[in-house]
Amino acid sequence: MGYVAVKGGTIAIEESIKRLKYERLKKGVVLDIGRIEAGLRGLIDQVMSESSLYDETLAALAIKHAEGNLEEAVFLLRAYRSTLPRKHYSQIVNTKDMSIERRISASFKDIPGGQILGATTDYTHRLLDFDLMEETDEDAVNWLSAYEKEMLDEVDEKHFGKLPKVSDYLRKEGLFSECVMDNTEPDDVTRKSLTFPSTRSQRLQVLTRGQTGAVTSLAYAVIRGYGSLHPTVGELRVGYLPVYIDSPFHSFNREDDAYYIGEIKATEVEMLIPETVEIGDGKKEIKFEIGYGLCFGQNETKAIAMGILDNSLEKGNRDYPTGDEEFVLYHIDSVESTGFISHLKLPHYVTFQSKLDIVRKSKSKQEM
Amino acid sequence: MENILTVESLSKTFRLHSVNKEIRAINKISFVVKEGEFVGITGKSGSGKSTILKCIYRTYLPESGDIWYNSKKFGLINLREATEREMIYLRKHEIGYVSQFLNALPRITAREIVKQAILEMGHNDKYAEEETEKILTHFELDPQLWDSYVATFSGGEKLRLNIARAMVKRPRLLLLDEPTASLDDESKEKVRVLMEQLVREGTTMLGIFHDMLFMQNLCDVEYRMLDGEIIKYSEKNPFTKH
Amino acid sequence: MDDLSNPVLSVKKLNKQFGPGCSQCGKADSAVLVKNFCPVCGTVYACRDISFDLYPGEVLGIVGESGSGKSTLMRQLYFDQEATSGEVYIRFYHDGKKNVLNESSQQKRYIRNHLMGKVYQNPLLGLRMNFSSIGNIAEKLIAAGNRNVGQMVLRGQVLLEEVNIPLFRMKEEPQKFSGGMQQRVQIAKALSNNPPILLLDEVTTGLDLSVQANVLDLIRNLQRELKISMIVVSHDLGVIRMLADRTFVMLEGKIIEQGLTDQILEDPQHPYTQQLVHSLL
Amino acid sequence: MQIHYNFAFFDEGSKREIRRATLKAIAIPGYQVPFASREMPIARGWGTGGLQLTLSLIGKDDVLKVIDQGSDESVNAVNIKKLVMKTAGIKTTEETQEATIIQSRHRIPEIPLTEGQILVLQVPLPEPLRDYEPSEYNTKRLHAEKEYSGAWLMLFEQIMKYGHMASDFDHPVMVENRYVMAPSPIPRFDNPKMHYSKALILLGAGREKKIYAVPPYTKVVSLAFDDYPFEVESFEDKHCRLCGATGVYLDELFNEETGETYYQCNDTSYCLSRLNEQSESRGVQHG
Amino acid sequence: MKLDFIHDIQRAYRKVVDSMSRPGLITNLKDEAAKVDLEAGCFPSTLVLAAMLLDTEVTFKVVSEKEEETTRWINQLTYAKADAAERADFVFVLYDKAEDELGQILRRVKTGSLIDPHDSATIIVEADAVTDGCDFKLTGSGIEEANYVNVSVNGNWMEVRQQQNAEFPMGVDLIFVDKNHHLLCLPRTTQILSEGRKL
Amino acid sequence: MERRRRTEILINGNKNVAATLAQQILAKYEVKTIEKPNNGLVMVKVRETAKNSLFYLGEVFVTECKVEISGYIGFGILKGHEPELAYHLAVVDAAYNAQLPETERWNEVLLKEEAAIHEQRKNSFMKILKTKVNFETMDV
Repeated sequence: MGYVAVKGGTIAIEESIKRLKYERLKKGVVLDIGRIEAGLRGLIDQVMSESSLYDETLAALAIKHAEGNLEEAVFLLRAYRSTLPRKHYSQIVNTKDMSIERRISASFKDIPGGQILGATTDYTHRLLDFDLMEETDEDAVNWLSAYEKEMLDEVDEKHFGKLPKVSDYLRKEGLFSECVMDNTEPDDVTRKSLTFPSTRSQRLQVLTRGQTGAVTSLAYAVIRGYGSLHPTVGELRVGYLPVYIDSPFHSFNREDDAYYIGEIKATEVEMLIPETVEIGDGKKEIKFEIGYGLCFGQNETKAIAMGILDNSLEKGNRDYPTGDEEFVLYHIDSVESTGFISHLKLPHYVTFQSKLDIVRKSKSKQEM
Repeated sequence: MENILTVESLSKTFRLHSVNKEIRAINKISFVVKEGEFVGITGKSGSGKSTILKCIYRTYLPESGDIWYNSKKFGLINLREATEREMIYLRKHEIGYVSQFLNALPRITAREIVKQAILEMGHNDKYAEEETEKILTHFELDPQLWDSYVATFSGGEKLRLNIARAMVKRPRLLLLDEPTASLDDESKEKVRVLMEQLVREGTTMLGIFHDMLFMQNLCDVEYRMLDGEIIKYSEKNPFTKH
Repeated sequence: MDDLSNPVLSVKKLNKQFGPGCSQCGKADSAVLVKNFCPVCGTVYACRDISFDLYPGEVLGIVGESGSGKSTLMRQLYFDQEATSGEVYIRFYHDGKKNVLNESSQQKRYIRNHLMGKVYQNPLLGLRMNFSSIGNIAEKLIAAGNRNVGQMVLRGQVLLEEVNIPLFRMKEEPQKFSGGMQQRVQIAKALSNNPPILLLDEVTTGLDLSVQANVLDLIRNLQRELKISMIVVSHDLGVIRMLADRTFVMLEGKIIEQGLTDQILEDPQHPYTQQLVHSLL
Repeated sequence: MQIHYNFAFFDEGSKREIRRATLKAIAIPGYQVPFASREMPIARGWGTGGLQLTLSLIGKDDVLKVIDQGSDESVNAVNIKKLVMKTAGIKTTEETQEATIIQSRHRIPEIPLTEGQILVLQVPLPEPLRDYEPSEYNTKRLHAEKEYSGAWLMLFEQIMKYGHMASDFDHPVMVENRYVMAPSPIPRFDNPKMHYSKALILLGAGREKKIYAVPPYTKVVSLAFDDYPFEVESFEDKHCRLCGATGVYLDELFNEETGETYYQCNDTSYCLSRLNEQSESRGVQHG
Repeated sequence: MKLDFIHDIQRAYRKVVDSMSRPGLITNLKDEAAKVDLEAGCFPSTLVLAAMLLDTEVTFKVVSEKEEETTRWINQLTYAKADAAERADFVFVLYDKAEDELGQILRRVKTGSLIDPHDSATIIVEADAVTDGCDFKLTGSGIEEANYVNVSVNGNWMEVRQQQNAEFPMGVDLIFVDKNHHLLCLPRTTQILSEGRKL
Repeated sequence: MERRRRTEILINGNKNVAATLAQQILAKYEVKTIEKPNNGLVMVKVRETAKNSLFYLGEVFVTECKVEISGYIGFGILKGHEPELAYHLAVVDAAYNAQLPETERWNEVLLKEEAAIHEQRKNSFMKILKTKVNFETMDV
């Protein structure tokens, strides 16, 4: 009888997975996907945005699977995404078509269409609401029906929530540099890896799928001192964007021939940043630039931060790490950063042995 | 004897753009220098003597006329039209220039100044070393000074070093631009002896001097200048020479 | 040895412009230009039709105010920047028969590593501040193909001695050194592979006077000993006087005057050069 | 919802992209070909590059061996093997000779590889010049211009500091006289195995999105100096406590009770097969 | 089509990997090509390669008298878009090519840059025959000492290939197939010695 | 009714509408399934408003389905995992593509549903407008 290979690793892994399941189930109660979808809107929006995959139910499943661990949930969805065929590209989505649920500007008080607070935590007192400990489904239903019955004022319904943009107003006044429509096909960093110098489409894509915390921290650095931007929120809007695809069977499509596939919730931010521009003859004037942020779900801080980083990278001032595109774009992806940090947990016996060899060698040389 | 230098109708005008002014320094100067001769130019200061030498040496850009120099390397060459490269070659190998100012870099020792000149000719380091010591001894420079910076030298010491540097190259033509201007009599005498020796050794010299006596003792030929033109030519009796 | 006919470096009609140019300015000598700037499209013509030869063992001075294009010219020659048009021939590269500006970046890197050295005004550009000084010298030697540590250390020591850096400091990083010392390390590095061509770009600018003198003496001595062909760029006529045999004066991207250095100093022709000389203290 | 995973996890489009990059990598030995790098069900930094290569290569007839730290039973190796088995249902082995594809982290097996095999190495940091130059834009240029003084300079500085080269693992190599390449964090001991290897070696960096290759019979030289030659880890006078092997990479272990240090083959499958051979021949002798 | 886009393509790909990493090693796509039931104006093994390597992310060019027809088929099969030879990622040079067409097309295709040498064309060439033989002596990466093959393709393509590959790592990679489904690769690293001339 | 408008109504409105219409077809015609409802992704291309350029925002999870009625293909696709609705959408699409007589009578149903959607959206928007901040101008 010969020697048999060890099976230590296999068994340990199986048992470890069991422990994981135990941790999830040990209180004898399981989470319902529907309840996650209903009550964890913030988490779902964040997961969809960072995983760059829009589906509330899948996000809820990932959250359950990951026991609410955000980075793990994003990871699950990103991996699932790799198995799905990309069947179509949407028609160009225009944020002017957004059905508004919330829309504010910090630059102008009285904007056409008005400041609409929508649902926001901004003006809540962060006092823990202990009533929520006792809240029942029945309470919810009762509250809803009461809310339904509230009186409504008749209002102008011409836009149906499709409000004009604050920036259009400034543009008319010539306070922005005019930009022609740029129909260059965007690059896709999930299909072709990021290259440097990066293109604008690469930057915006990396930012919009960036880890919320990372994007926020770096943008914070820009406005705190490691950058020289002094931005104002020109407009922040949250709402639904309709998505259409061209008919896959015709190469030339009439507009009315498109397929509608539904709406996606998104947050869009236009940051206004004053900038000196050359207008020829050595003359200069100050114009506004827009730092642009757009992401899946209601992720306002992230969208604002994206707007700040967009502008900071567009300027590309390498004096600050936040102006260095490699520094920013290489380090804000959730799956990449958490994966590489956590890989340090993997065994490194072989390389450590090699280190040991070299440490001993240098010691013996010095003793000589 | 062959003409080593033939200057024909040489003119030089300075255009000062900032004050929008033109100054004619010399006007249609012509003369010849024969090989082995000591030619002197005299005249009041401002008469253009120095301009002639500088045009020959190309420190000034000649305006018109020709400066025919009979070069060992290039044959007959017009120094007005020679390339800068050719001028640099001639300066290193054939034409020397000595003034009262020691045009040398600061922080360089006497020894280095002479040695560098020898090295420029393409000699090796050892030869240059030996030759330097010989020359410095010959020109009666105190060995204690050999390794000190020339900035600290007296006028006579500077001039002797200056001539030494020029002579070490055995130039075929030596241009002397008022070398003795600021010397005391004792120093002048030493220089005079040296120059006589150079002439004897066959060096052709073209010099300007404010000290008539000093010059007349040395010169074979004398040109006198006034307001940019040569007004007088005189030749020493060849038989009274030396 | 003097060689009157065969330059080590030959530059022909070198042009460098920043900006696209437009129908108005079109050519580098267009009348629309204000100095060397096109007010219509904002293009700057930094080098305009620069041509010259550099001969074996000679020191060529280039003088001009900042913005005259002299440093830009140096960057083109060392491939720090890509020239817009022109030709450059190097005697030691394909017998001077190939325009090196048209070579691939791989070949240009070879030329830089083997045939040239450059000393920058800012030692940050020429040195790796956090590597040892000896390592800095070795870097250039490695780039030129040396793979022998002992030899490189020896060569480095000779050079450091040559530039008066005490050998006990050779393992220190240049960031711990004074500006003058850094510059001397940079010179040692640039010389390490015995380049036939050395480019010096404002190497004494920004240094204290005594340190300047020190660095200039060093360059002068090295040139005497090693017979390297050098191009020395400076806005300081004093530096040029001390180092250069021939001098070019640059203004607005063009060479406006050239001559023997003493001739440029004593009998300048161009109004700008006269102004420059007269402002010399 | 889609609950059946594709054969070998990926959709065919993903495989195609990896395959295109792989062929270019083979055609330009040592050059890091950028690729999109799919997100995998194991973490970035845990072998996603190697895994993507394996999944793009593997077919029903393949026999796969996965090792990590020289061991088939290392937790990460087990994990990767499980995933490939789950999605491709192929055969796995622990015998180096039996495998057609060997995915490995940090080691090249002790048994010489053969022409029919492909070795896939997982790479965390594919850029050998990264310590010298943080910017990707710049390192790409250095590679383009074959400007590798930085790689040697790092070693030179080590010699200045320590009196010898102090690189431990991932000691850079020059491939086919053109590209300086990170061999992945294998110990120096394994570097020479790359030179003129009979098997094709593919290297994948998932997080850094690069694929590169050392084709068979290709010159791979560890960077060194004439007077400071490349040296592998020394296990002089040491042997494996179990199989007695010498001249192999050994793990250093520590006996808690006696306080003694002892050594064991790092390549567990190699050790095992030696042990089996020995027991067989003993059996023959005794029987 | 009977061709299994997962498993047949995988098997074919491994043969290409073998041939690419061991230049001179002739592999055979017979089994896979037999399952191609499409008359697209090219060899079935060419279509197998197209299905293996092409999709919407890359472009191609067909060099043939029947360029239009084959282009349409490849586009429908892979969704890859046709593009000019100067920009195409893959160039198919079909068996009905003119005498010197391979050489001419090699002059035009992209060879990558020093920074991105992988951004170069892969050329798939239909040869009359690709066999073991001794016309060409191959050396370079992937070859133990030397490999010997015969490739029957007319013209001066070898000289042009040599010029295009002059400054490694830039260059083009060639894949040859013949009507018997033999497959041979000549990546840019391979040196060809033909009748005593080094090419 | 054109496809753009009707797919908006069928997806935004009550799911039963698509089911009812599809049933009418399924009862009378042979409907061949070419591609069963399956999941995939649609990459969303957006125009940003700083430089008016395009970029990819991310992918939407979709269900899609293909059917055929007497040589006419119908295509159903929508956000989320909705195999049934995707199938119904495909059937309705095929019916329109094949210009089946039933489709002529569908306009009425669709318009009614459209009005309902409109009403509902208007209400919900008016609710949102209650959160509008009204800056009262001070009359002098």
